[in-house]
Amino acid sequence: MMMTLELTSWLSPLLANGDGAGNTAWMLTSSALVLLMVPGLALFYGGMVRQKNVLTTMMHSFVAMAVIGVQWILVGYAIAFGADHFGLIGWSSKYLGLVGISPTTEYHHAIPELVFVMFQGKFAIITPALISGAVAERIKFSSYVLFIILWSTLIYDPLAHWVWAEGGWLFKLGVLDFAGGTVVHVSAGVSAVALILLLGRRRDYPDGAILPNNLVLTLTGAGLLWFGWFGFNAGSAVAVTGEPIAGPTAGLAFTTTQTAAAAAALVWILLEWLHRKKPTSLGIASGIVAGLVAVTPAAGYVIPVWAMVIGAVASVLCYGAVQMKAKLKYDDSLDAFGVHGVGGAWGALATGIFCSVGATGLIGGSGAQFLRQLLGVSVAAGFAFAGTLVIGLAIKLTIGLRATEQQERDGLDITIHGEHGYHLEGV
Amino acid sequence: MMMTLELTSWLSPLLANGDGAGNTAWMLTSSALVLLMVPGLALFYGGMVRQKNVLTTMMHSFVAMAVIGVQWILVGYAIAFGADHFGLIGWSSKYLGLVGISPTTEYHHAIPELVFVMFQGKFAIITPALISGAVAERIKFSSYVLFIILWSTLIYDPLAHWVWAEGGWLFKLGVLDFAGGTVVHVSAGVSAVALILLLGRRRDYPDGAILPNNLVLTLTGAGLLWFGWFGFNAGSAVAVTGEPIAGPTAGLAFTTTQTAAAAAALVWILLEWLHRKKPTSLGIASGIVAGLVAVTPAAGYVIPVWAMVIGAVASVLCYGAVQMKAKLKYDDSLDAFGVHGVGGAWGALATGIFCSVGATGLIGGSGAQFLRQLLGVSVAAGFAFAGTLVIGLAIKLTIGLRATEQQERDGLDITIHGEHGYHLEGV
Amino acid sequence: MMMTLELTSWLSPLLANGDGAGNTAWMLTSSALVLLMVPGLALFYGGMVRQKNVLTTMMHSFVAMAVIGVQWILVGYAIAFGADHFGLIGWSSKYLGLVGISPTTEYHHAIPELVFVMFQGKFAIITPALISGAVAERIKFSSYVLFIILWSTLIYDPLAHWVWAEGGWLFKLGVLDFAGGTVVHVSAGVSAVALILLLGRRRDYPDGAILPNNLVLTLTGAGLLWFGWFGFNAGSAVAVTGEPIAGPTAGLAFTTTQTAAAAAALVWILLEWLHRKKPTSLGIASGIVAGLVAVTPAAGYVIPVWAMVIGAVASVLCYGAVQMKAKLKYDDSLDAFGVHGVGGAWGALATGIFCSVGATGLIGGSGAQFLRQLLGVSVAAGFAFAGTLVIGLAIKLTIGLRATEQQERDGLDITIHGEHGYHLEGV
Amino acid sequence: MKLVVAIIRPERLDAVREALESVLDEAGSYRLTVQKVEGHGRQRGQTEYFRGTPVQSKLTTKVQVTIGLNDRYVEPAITAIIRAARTEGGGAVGDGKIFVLPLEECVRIRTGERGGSAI
Amino acid sequence: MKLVVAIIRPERLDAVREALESVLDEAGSYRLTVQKVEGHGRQRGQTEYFRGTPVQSKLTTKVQVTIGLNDRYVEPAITAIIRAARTEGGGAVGDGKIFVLPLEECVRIRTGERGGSAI
Amino acid sequence: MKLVVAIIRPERLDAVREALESVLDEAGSYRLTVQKVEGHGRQRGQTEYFRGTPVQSKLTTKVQVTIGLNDRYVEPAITAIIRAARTEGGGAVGDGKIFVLPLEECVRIRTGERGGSAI
Ligand SMILES: Nc1ncnc2c1ncn2[C@@H]1O[C@H](COP(=O)(O)OP(=O)(O)O)[C@@H](O)[C@H]1O
Ligand SMILES: Nc1ncnc2c1ncn2[C@@H]1O[C@H](COP(=O)(O)OP(=O)(O)O)[C@@H](O)[C@H]1O
Ligand SMILES: Nc1ncnc2c1ncn2[C@@H]1O[C@H](COP(=O)(O)OP(=O)(O)O)[C@@H](O)[C@H]1O
Repeated sequence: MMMTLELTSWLSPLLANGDGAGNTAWMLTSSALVLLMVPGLALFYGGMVRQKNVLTTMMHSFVAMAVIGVQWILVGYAIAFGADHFGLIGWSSKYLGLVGISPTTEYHHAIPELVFVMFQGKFAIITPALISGAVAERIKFSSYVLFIILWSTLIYDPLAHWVWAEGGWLFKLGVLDFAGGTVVHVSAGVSAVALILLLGRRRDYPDGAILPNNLVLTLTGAGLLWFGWFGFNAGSAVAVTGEPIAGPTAGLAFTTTQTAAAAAALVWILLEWLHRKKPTSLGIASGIVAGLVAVTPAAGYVIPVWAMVIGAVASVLCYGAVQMKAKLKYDDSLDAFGVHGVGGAWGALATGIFCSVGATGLIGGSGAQFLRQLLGVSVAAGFAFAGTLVIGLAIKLTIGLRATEQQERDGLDITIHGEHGYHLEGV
Repeated sequence: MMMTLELTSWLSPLLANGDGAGNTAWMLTSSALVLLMVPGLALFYGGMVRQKNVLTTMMHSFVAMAVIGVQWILVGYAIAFGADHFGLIGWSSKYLGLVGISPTTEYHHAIPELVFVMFQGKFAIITPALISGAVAERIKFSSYVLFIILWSTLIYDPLAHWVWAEGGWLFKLGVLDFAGGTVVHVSAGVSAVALILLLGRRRDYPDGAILPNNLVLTLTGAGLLWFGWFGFNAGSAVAVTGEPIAGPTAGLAFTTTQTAAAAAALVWILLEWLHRKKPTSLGIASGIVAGLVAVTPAAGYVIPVWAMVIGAVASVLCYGAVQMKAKLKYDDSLDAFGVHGVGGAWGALATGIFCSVGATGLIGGSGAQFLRQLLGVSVAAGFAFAGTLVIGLAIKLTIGLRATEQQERDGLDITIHGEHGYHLEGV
Repeated sequence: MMMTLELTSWLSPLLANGDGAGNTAWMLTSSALVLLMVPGLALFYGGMVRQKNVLTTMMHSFVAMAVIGVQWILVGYAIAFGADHFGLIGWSSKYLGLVGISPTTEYHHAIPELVFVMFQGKFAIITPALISGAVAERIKFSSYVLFIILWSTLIYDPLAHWVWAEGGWLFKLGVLDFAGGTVVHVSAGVSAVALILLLGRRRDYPDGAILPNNLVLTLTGAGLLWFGWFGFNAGSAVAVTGEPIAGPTAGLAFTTTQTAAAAAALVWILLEWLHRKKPTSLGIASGIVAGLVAVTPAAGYVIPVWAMVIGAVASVLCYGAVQMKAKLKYDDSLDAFGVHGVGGAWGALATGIFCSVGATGLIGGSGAQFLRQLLGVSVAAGFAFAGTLVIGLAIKLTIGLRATEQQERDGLDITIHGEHGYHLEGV
Repeated sequence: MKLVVAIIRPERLDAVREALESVLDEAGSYRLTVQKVEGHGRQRGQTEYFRGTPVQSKLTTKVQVTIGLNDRYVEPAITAIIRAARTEGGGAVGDGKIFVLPLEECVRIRTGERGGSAI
Repeated sequence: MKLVVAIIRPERLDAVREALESVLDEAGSYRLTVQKVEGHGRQRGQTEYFRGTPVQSKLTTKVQVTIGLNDRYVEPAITAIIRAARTEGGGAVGDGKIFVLPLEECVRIRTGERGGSAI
Repeated sequence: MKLVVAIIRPERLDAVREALESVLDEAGSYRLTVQKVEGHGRQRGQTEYFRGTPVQSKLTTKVQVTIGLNDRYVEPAITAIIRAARTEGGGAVGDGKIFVLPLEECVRIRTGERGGSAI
């Protein structure tokens, strides 16, 4: 039963030289890699909470794959990448349920559009899941699910349009965000703060001895995140036209990703060593993530040594932010703001400082890009913060945001999900 | 020490346009992804059993990588994809040990044949491992190993020939199975039932409180399965000629895979919510797998919205089937039939309903494909069931199928393998 | 903000046919896969130690990603692949910090050079991490970090130059090492022995009952290693010029990798079955790794059936070597020598026996290649052993190599890193 | 001297500890040992779900608090434990039990002290 | 009142529980507490293998069953435990041990009841 | 007969076992039961770090050794435990405690033997 598709459109000018399959191969791989980041995040976060909440914490990531997975196909892509309206919002009804996209429809004459839909869809999935770290161990599961549906539709999708769609107003102003420093990390990190304001602290924070149930999971998650991030960043070369996707820009983004993560991991444990004489495994995992976050907006625009600096500074800033939390006693359970908010903002600004490939930053003697980046960060932060407050408040006043006192005490796993993470006793 | 290979055959007409490397890149990636599904399955299953059987359950998957890994090279590929004999069996002695396949031998003028051998070999590995879920916590390890060797050689390899080899009789009748709904999932699910009939229930089932030792593993496994399944399904575009492999069909299959998994995961936990008020992590993991199973035969033939429906319905059917088990009190330990048998059969039939790319289904107004699909499911189910009964009975009557009463009670890990999964006590 | 890069050099003769994107896609994927091996190794090793040392053991691998990740960019690549000096050492100051490599600089007219830098960099990361298995549960963390920086710079980078750089003296003599049998495994395995001599045994070895804390981790790690190894070996086709990288040689290397791993895993548990009547999960994991190690130097030079033999024999030799350890009572905690040293040496020699693709070995009637391989193994072993002794001694005499008696007794996790791997008690 | 062994709900441990502290903490004599146990009483175990099927373990997780006391502290300790461990609103099945055992000797390992002053 | 502490093979727990139920279950008085312990006796620990090398832990996993009883139930309980915990065919090393301790007081936390009726 | 219950540092378990062996191992009478407990005493728990913030658990991990003994072995056992469990240099907070309880009956499950010979 051989299938014969109409290939005319496929053999478009650029692809006639044969990069089509190579580009598509890399974008399929990248999309799969970004999907894997979600279980990676589940492990990263799941390992840090107490045993009684390990499953609900992991489900925060997994359920994003389910609900945003569906939302993106139904309306998300249409809002983010549909025809532009005033630079503010996208919408093409042919994108509803993707019914107007045939398998042979192309994106940028480079890959099937469906592959681009998938690649972008994984970003939409992981972003709200990042927020969950801030509200772990106390948010009600149903409220969380409702929250991410609204947040994705009302905050993420428009923001992605502004920054990444060709008609988006920030895009047109020249704000650079290679793979999501503002769209993904700043928005998630700042939204985390807004939610924390509405939710309050865990009953045992900061007095109780809250210790991670399984740091092996956290390390494993960090490893999967690093691995998947190569798809996240190097796959974002898809936005660069005029060269093969699996080409120079992807290679550069891959390199800066690796470099920043390594430098950040190293610096984080050095800081711990100086500060507490204990280089920790949670520290190396945190440094990895901080470095990856910070290089995300810059990945295709900076050279490897600057990426190293971006990663190193990211660890200093994020480590500092986390120490502030202990001082200010707000309860960002797993430091979604401290790592993603701070790291993402730094990375976005650093792009304006260090960029030299395809754009010129402060080190190249031009301040314009830096100002654009500042604008991008401010807009993303302001929009995400205000929007999250509104959505969060609406949920709080209707179905409530927080688990009951008893659920929190006995653990959300057994009380909300009817399960325990582990049954490891022989008895 | 440069190597110079004969490149003439490589630069065949289709590849002259340069898709060769791109296609091969994607197929290498896909093959690696499918291999990763096996450890993924080991984690998925391993997390669900009791602590005393976690290793033996994981080894059921790992040992399939070892023995079927060898069997496929020696004879499996020759039986499945060797020269056709009467539509019933393949055989080419040059495929024995792959000695007749040089590195430059091509498959479909698109990729090196060795890559195709590898891709298909991973399917052969994972299929018997799927069955192991049904017999977990009581089958004797040596019997299991013998069983999968025989089952693979006598059931899987011929079935793969019938459905996927160009001379196979089901292939020629036009039965569609994009990536293994009948060959992989129906055959495994139905064989599970046959084995259960021979094995009987676990001593503690259904009265004892059998609880999963580590649902974190199960979630992680589900994540790896989802990731790997992109290779499973989108790699199966290799069978579509006349376009690049890493092209439209792969993009479509990737999209439907994602979509079905997301929808199924969502529906499964909604069902649990309605039924028991507890959306569980095992539920989300199960829904993911049910959706992936169901979309497997349809992946390259249906559009994304229908894939969503296929996934959603799969969860309803599989969830229902699992509830039946509790009623009928047969002991399919980890629901190999409930998920793979039911989901695979539904997916194969759904292909006949919803297909519109490269074939026309019921929704396109033609019932012929649906009838072909019904034939495919029936044949696969009947053949696998009968064959498994025969093989299982032969083993039962010779070396026996079941672990001893004492091994089952004390755990197969320590009694058969001389190991414990965990030593987590400080003492 | 579209980026337009200079594409002239990219469209070089070979790539004009369009394999560029496909090659790059595969090399990006391979590089990511090799990076994933490091967390895989962390799990593989981490599962085998006692609970009190699980984190420090995993950190041995993770910290290699951090420090060698930085070192490779700064100087490592310049030493290994910089301009050759007398066949003994590489050095190009433009490679310092990679500043002289633009995103469009090509490697072998096939892929961006940055991608090659990344691919090779992952090899540099994992190699010292392999050694850590030998010194687990007793080495001081800071000494370990210092050790791997020195070892990588003084041993690994020169050795990689000798064997893999086009001017390297062993390369010019025709020593074959497809993906690192001598450079990676022999050097790591032999260095392990040298370090053990300096460190001595763990206080509880061999009398205490040292049992692995979590074999699920070890199995998972073995699975990730197998998966990642496809990048390690099939990505090494990058060194073969004159054909697409994602082409015949990659396909062959992929196949031999799979085949050897499967055969070795099978043989290892058969040996255990014969020897102890217990086929173990640690055994299947060990066999997988032994097979992968042994086929590494041979992957692109032998046909699949010989790869199967190489894997099978590797298990026999490694299993034997491990039994010797129990006799000789030296304390190679996790058998870095027994598996990597022995397996790597066997693989390198086996390449000289079985090679038939691009070179002729003993089975082809020519002994020359075997002698070259013998030379390669001897040089790598001698150089790594002597060099490690010197570096290790220098560290021992300055900051010391070993954790204190009390740290070792109470566990390195809590005493050095201030963490416990698990907090799984409800209390 | 007595050895008081209380089997309580895990979530009450902190409250019990505080209650004991308030009646005992004189001259640093507040010491206790805690362990996780599984109880089988009138209370049913928690219900978990396996793909929609309820699974109820026969045992419920409890915490056992052991505390060696001089005689005059026994009654205050019992009262404190009851106060802190009993479910609000008159107690509920599963609240637990206190056992008092005679203690013949007590030795402080650090100093070798014996008897009441070593407790 | 007595506190009966039985150290048994883990795999015998269910049988012991059933045996105790049959002799004790009057007026809902069947209650017990279970915990995992490591035993060191004449029995050797299980042999595990690490790449072909046998590793024998000195300790074997046991289960400790603790049950507070009124005096007249002590003998029936001991007999029941012996019956259920002993290996078929005359017992085997590792079957375990029963200790009987005097119990001075017993308090039901839920109600504050004391003594025999609180057990 | 007595039941000696010693709460010690986990890292001292091996030493205590050896010390007990040397005083008790006559006629195979060296048997004991070990379990992990959490201690709350004057000793503070270990400090762990969570991204630079110190977290101190209130409880410290201890090991409880339980051993049933005939009367004449009690004193040698206590001395042996003290010797092996005490921190070098005069003991340190956290070294632990030994409780001695009266034991009314002891039954060997394997044989049904009772009393001193069953210990
Ligand atoms: N007689 C007893 N012997 C041993 N343990 C007991 C006894 N009575 C109660 N327990 C322990 O206390 C826990 C709580 O008992 P609970 O069901 O509340 O008893 P009650 O109904 O008498 O209040 C039980 O799960 C068990 O662990
Ligand atoms: N005197 C004792 N003190 C403490 N525990 C004991 C004692 N005797 C036996 N045990 C416990 O009972 C378990 C089983 O003992 P076992 O070897 O069967 O004893 P016996 O040889 O006397 O039947 C031991 O592992 C230990 O946990
Ligand atoms: N009176 C007691 N009751 C119960 N447990 C005790 C008591 N005294 C000590 N312990 C146990 O012994 C452990 C060590 O106590 P430690 O702080 O060394 O006591 P001391 O200061 O009296 O030497 C404690 O953590 C606790 O588990």
